[in-house]
Amino acid sequence: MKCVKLYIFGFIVALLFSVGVQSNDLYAAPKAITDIKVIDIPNDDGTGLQIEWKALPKESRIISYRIYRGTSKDTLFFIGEIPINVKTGANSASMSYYDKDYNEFLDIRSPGRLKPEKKAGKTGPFYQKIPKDMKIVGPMLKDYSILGVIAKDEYYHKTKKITKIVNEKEQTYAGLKSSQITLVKKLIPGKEYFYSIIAVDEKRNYWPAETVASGKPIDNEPADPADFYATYLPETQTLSFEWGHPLSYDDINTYKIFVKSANDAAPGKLIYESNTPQPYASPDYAILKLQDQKVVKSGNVLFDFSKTSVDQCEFYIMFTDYSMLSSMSQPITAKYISKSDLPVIPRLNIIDKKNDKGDYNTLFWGKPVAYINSVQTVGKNTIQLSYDYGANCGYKVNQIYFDIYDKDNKLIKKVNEFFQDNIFKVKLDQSMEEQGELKVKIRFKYNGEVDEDYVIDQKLVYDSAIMSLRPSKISVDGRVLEDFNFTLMKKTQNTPLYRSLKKVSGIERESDDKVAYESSIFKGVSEYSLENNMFLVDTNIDVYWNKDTQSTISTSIYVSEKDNVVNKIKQQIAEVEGLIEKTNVPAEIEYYELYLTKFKNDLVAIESDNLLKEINSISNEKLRMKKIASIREVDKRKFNYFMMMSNGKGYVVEDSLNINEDGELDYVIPVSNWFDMEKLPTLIASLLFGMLVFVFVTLARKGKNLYIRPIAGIDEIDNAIGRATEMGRPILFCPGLSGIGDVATLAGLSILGRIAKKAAEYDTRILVPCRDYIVIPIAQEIVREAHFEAGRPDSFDKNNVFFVSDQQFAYVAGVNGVMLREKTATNFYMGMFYAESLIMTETGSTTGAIQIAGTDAVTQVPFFITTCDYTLIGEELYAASAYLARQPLMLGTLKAQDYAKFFILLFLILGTILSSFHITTIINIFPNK
Amino acid sequence: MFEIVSNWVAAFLTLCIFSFLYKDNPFYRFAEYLFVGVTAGYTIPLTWEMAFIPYVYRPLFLQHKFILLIPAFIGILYIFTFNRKLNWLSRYPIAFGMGMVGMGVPLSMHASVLVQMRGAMIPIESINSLLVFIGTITILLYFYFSKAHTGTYGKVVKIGIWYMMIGFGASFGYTVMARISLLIGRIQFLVSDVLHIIK
Amino acid sequence: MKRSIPLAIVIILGFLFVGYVFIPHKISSDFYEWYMEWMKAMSPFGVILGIMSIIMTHTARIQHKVPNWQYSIVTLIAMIFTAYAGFAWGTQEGTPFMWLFKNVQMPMGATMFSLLAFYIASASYKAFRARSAEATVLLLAAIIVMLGQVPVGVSLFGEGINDITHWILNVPNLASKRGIALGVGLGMVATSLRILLGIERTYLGGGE
Amino acid sequence: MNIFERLQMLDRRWIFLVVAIAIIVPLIIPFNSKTYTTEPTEKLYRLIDSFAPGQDEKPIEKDRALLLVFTHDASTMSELFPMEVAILRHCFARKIKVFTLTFLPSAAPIMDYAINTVKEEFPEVKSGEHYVNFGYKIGALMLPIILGMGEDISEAVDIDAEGRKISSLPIMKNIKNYNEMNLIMDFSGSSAGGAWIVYARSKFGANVGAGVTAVMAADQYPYLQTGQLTGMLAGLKGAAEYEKLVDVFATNQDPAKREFSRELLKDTKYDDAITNPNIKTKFKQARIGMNAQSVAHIMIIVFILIGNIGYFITKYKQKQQG
Repeated sequence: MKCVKLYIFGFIVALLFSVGVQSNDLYAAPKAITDIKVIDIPNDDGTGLQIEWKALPKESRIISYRIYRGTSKDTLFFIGEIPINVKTGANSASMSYYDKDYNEFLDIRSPGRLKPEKKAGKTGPFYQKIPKDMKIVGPMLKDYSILGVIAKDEYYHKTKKITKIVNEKEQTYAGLKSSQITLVKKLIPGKEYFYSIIAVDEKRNYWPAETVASGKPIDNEPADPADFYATYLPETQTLSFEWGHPLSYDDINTYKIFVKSANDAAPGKLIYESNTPQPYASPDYAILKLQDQKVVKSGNVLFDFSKTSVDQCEFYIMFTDYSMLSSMSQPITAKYISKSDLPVIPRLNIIDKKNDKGDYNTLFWGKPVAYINSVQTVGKNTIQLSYDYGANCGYKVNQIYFDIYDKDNKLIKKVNEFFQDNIFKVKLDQSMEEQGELKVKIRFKYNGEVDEDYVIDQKLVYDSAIMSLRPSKISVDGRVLEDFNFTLMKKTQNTPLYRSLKKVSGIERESDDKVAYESSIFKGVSEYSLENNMFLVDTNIDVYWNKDTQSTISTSIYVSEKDNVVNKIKQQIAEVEGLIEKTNVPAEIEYYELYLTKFKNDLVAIESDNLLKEINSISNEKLRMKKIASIREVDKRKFNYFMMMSNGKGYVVEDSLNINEDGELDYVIPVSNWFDMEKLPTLIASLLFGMLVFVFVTLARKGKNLYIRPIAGIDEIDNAIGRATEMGRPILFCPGLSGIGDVATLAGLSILGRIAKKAAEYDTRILVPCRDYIVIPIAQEIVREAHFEAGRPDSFDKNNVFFVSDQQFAYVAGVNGVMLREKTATNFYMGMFYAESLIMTETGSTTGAIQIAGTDAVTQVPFFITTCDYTLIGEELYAASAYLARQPLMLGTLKAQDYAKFFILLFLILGTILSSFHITTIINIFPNK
Repeated sequence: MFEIVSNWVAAFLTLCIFSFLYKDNPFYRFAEYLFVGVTAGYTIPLTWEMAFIPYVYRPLFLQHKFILLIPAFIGILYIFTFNRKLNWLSRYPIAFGMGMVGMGVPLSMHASVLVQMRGAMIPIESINSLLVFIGTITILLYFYFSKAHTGTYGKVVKIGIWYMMIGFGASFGYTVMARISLLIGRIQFLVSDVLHIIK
Repeated sequence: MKRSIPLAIVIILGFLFVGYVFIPHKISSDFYEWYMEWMKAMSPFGVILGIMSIIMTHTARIQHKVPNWQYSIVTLIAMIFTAYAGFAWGTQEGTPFMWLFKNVQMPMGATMFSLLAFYIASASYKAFRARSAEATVLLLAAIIVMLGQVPVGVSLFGEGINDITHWILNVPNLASKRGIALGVGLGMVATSLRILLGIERTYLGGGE
Repeated sequence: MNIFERLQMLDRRWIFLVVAIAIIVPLIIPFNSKTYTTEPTEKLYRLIDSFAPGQDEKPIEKDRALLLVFTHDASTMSELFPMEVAILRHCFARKIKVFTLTFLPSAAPIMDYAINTVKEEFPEVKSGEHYVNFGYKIGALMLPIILGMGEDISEAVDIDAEGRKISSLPIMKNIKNYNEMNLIMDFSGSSAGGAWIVYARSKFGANVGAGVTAVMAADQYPYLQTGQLTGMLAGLKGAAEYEKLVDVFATNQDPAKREFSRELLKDTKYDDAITNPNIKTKFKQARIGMNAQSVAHIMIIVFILIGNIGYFITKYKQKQQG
């Protein structure tokens, strides 16, 4: 008693002491940052700033730097944090924070009202995150360019129609509360932003920087193009270009290629121009087919190479961004190539990915490949080769043949890989080093036939650095497959521009493209409504792409505003017509008329659109939006795919376009599947097992005697309970460490029922320490029920089933305590256990308790076996509950299990024997993942 | 200074736990109860922050997804566990959670039976693969409950037991190193971080 | 009512989840998302069970003045103080809450874990007896593997000890793991099926 | 009761005491023991060493780099930390370009600690020039980063732990993607390699190595056999072997001896590392640990033997009496 007080006292003193230490600043190291620089990020679209400051020394014991931003010196909001390891300090002298791209502005976690960072002064200028308070955040919308991310259902059905006068015109908006929308921001080019930093030390004291720095993001020209290559193939008069993206290419809008004579000082002629499919990246190549040595575009000759031949020309590429700032590459010359330099591009196939929920397309091409990826020595002069193989859904690989030759082309071994475990062994006559080189020829048997014409060659060359044979690149017909990459592209209906999807290596044969279901709508946010406390966004939404009129049909999300889009176009037409009337410069008129035609076309398209009429005939808001959604969401997920192959240096081959029967581009949409065919064996096996259970349960019910062999641990349970009773000591039952989702726990709890009943009959206390919250009520119920069944409801104490801790080792500490202080005579461990098992069983054996364990955790069985008196291994744990229950239903399932095991054995033996004779039919029935 | 105090507290508690090896004593008891208390206390704010706020408070009070009142109400029924008359109510949340066990039938069949079976059907090309095959078969027979382990069958099953015992022995021996490493880690903490004996 | 409705919930949800495994359709994954959203909304209340259980057991211990009841005060104070620290000063790095985690909870957990080194030694001493052929095999396998892992083993028995260790791990150990795993897998299927069909219902407790 | 019977009944506490002594003494009192290097470790060492710039080459120009991924928390530090230190020391001594990265918040301080531990001894090594700490990236970014690095590292990772733009750092010269950053070492307490094998290895052909705890090693061997893992360091033993290789070659006083050779390895003058005051303790942590391991393993085996001798003698006596 006395010493307990002492401990508590000691602990409190220690705590107070440490708190006291907290409040005293014992070090003299500097805490506040003195110098902050705000630097414009080069080559960007004018929305990025870099904040740089000098890191404080290790002695300052800083744990993080908090960065604050605002549009004036006296209101700065928290925007981000850089954590620092307090023990080591920052790794380098200067620290940076990048405020660029779209990033967090406001979301559901933002504070409700303006909250100053109290530790840095109650009156500012430092505040926590931007608050949801519309009075504060509303006016800030104009200081940034803001994008709202809205869950699709919120936008479709849960907005409020709000009209507001903007620019002296009444406008209708969709209003959304701050909980319905997530806002992300970009900086506005040319606007001044203020930044400061708070250093936080390990006691969470805030040390505001001495200065507030400011800077303006500036829209710069794109970085200079590098990696620009051109090739010319005279046989087909094809000029090909390839280039690499510069680092920041988000705002590049057009790519232009110019040509000029090498010895001519005059500016070049534009021969190629393409736009980027914003906001996606465009593929970085261009192919120009010359007509009679001329570059022709819509009837105009842009350049004539018959006057200046290609080898006398120089080419350069220009990147232009949205603000018309541009950068230019160094001039290069085209390399002459021949047709044999280019590979033959395999045909790209697109199918819906099988067995998925409909958000993937599978793209595949070409024949399967296999290659050796590593070589190891496994015995004297025996090497083990491991290989990888890539196939696609067009080919079912049955066998792979590896023929190994030495450097003199003498055949060493033929390997038939019918069982593709990615590994085989070869015995050599001499060591790898003496062998020096091996040649491998790889052939396939696929779709049931051997393809003798398709041979992959690979060399394995001895590399003294790793003292092993190193696999080289692989080739087919003398062409190295790794030299060329595939670039996959796709496009939607409403643009002619393909976007670059991904680059895959030349040895891959299949790739999945995710076509996600639409879940969010993106809308720019610049207006707000103070009285409604809402952000305002545009009410128009794209419905679909009308193929016939070649225009995107859009409409308002409100029935009352359904003519909104038409009115807007009419208004635009009126405006342009007004402009035409005012001017008499022919060039301007031509320019305006271009727009006029476009608007008029759009007007016709939208007014004549039948689908839109159908939509607008629905007067119920909700039904109308459902109709719109059903059209829109299908239309947005339609894609056309395309592929090209290149070596990154201008050697480019394009696949032909994917066209349907009508000669139009083929747009595919993934399908949601209703049954996973890969799980068919599982379904059959589960049904068969279910039938077995049914048969044996019926048999058991009819009173058939089902024999179950004695299981050592289970038979001892009664004796162990008896022993505890004799000694007058309690029993401990530990239901494992996992929750009720784990069947091991359920099996354990089922056993607890029997044990608790016996214990209640003998009037012996049973203690059940739990680690999972949900197990507590279940275990309590089970024990209570057992006491009722035994006719001793009075002896049940719910405090005997108790929670210890959900932390693994705190639980163990608690259970150890129970064992020692309650002096349990019998300990049961039934369920799932981890590393702690040995701590508990060893403590149990120091108290001399009888211990019986049962677990399906194979890693813990060894410890139970060595330290417990009896152990139920794996499946025996599950069998135990049925065995103890002796009910026909339970015994029936146990019997069914046994017969299922018989089938497993049968298949194992059959499968193994057949596969030893090169027949893999049975193996292939079974799923491999 | 702050770090030194922190280290000393940690070291003191470490020693308290180690003292258990000698015998149960007030120091260990103090550490044990403190440990249990701190871990329990640790869970409360974390559950509040990581579960209650994002899954109950925000959807209900900020996004007005009132349908979530139903699961929140079912969740509250847990509390009736400790009431003798109404404890049957706590079966509802439990039952709701148990629903997922249904998934266990096909998933275990798939991942733990069929996939494992495929893994076991390796062509016998060497002594070792034959030995693995024999081992797998005989162990499976050991778990066959419909026949007593007698006679020839008993001898076959015995082979399975031998395999298991070798496997268990190997696991045991294999774990020793990791466990010693843990202790080394603790002792290094005491010796170098706290006492600064090793530099 | 008290028992049959929860049982019905388990069976209906159970079969829906069986379907979920076989049906990749969007409806199926929407069902799963709905279920997880509901489970998450229920989850925070489970913790109350644990906390209430701790409070009840420990106050009962204090009330009845059972032996060592004084320590229960430590548990209760530690729990309340830690929780208070979390709410009052936050849970970030540098707060008293994190201090408690780093300097109280973590070292004690690690030390508890490291006790295994002692117990593995005492277990080998006390329990590794060559009582029978099987026990001998277990013991020998353990010794060989232990030797194979330290340089001393190689010094004493040569490189061969490594090969034997590898063989033991790759052949008998592999077979053992595979055989047990197959049995366990089947047992899991059977137990899940018993719950799904309502044969096994211990988790609902007794009574009507 | 004779001594064997008494030993049979021996109190556990004596065993605990012996264990404590057996582990503490080798940690405090150093003694030399031979570390045998095995082929997998040597192979990994040589692969990393092949990334070192040549005699006349500027380190900055080298077009090879190594990525260390920290995927473990403090609980497995005693086994994995010495490996990380040994490899970093190898890199710093040989001016091999090295990057560090983690997707686990609790691993970030360990990563900093490892770098600083080694950096203290190499004042000429500079962040951004010889090594870069990419820092902690949130788990959700794991896949995009692993895949993105196949195209362009500076684009995928963007900024380092100090907030600097990767593309502007001098170390990135000649380093673009997995073709140059050719080896990834994943240090993990659970499943090492995982996503790196699936994505970086099979899609881009990067070499993936693993540093794992001793218990996990058995599960990782299949990957090593199928070549999916290029190399593996397992537990303290692997770390100790690597430490020795770094001592013998990478930090050798004689520049001519810095290339790997079997003969030099056999030289017994390198066996005194643990008592050699010139080698800092932090660079032989694993070997000291292995001393403790050796003693502990032998001690446990001796326990088993004594226990069994006692058991048989007692049984024999009982038989004689009965």
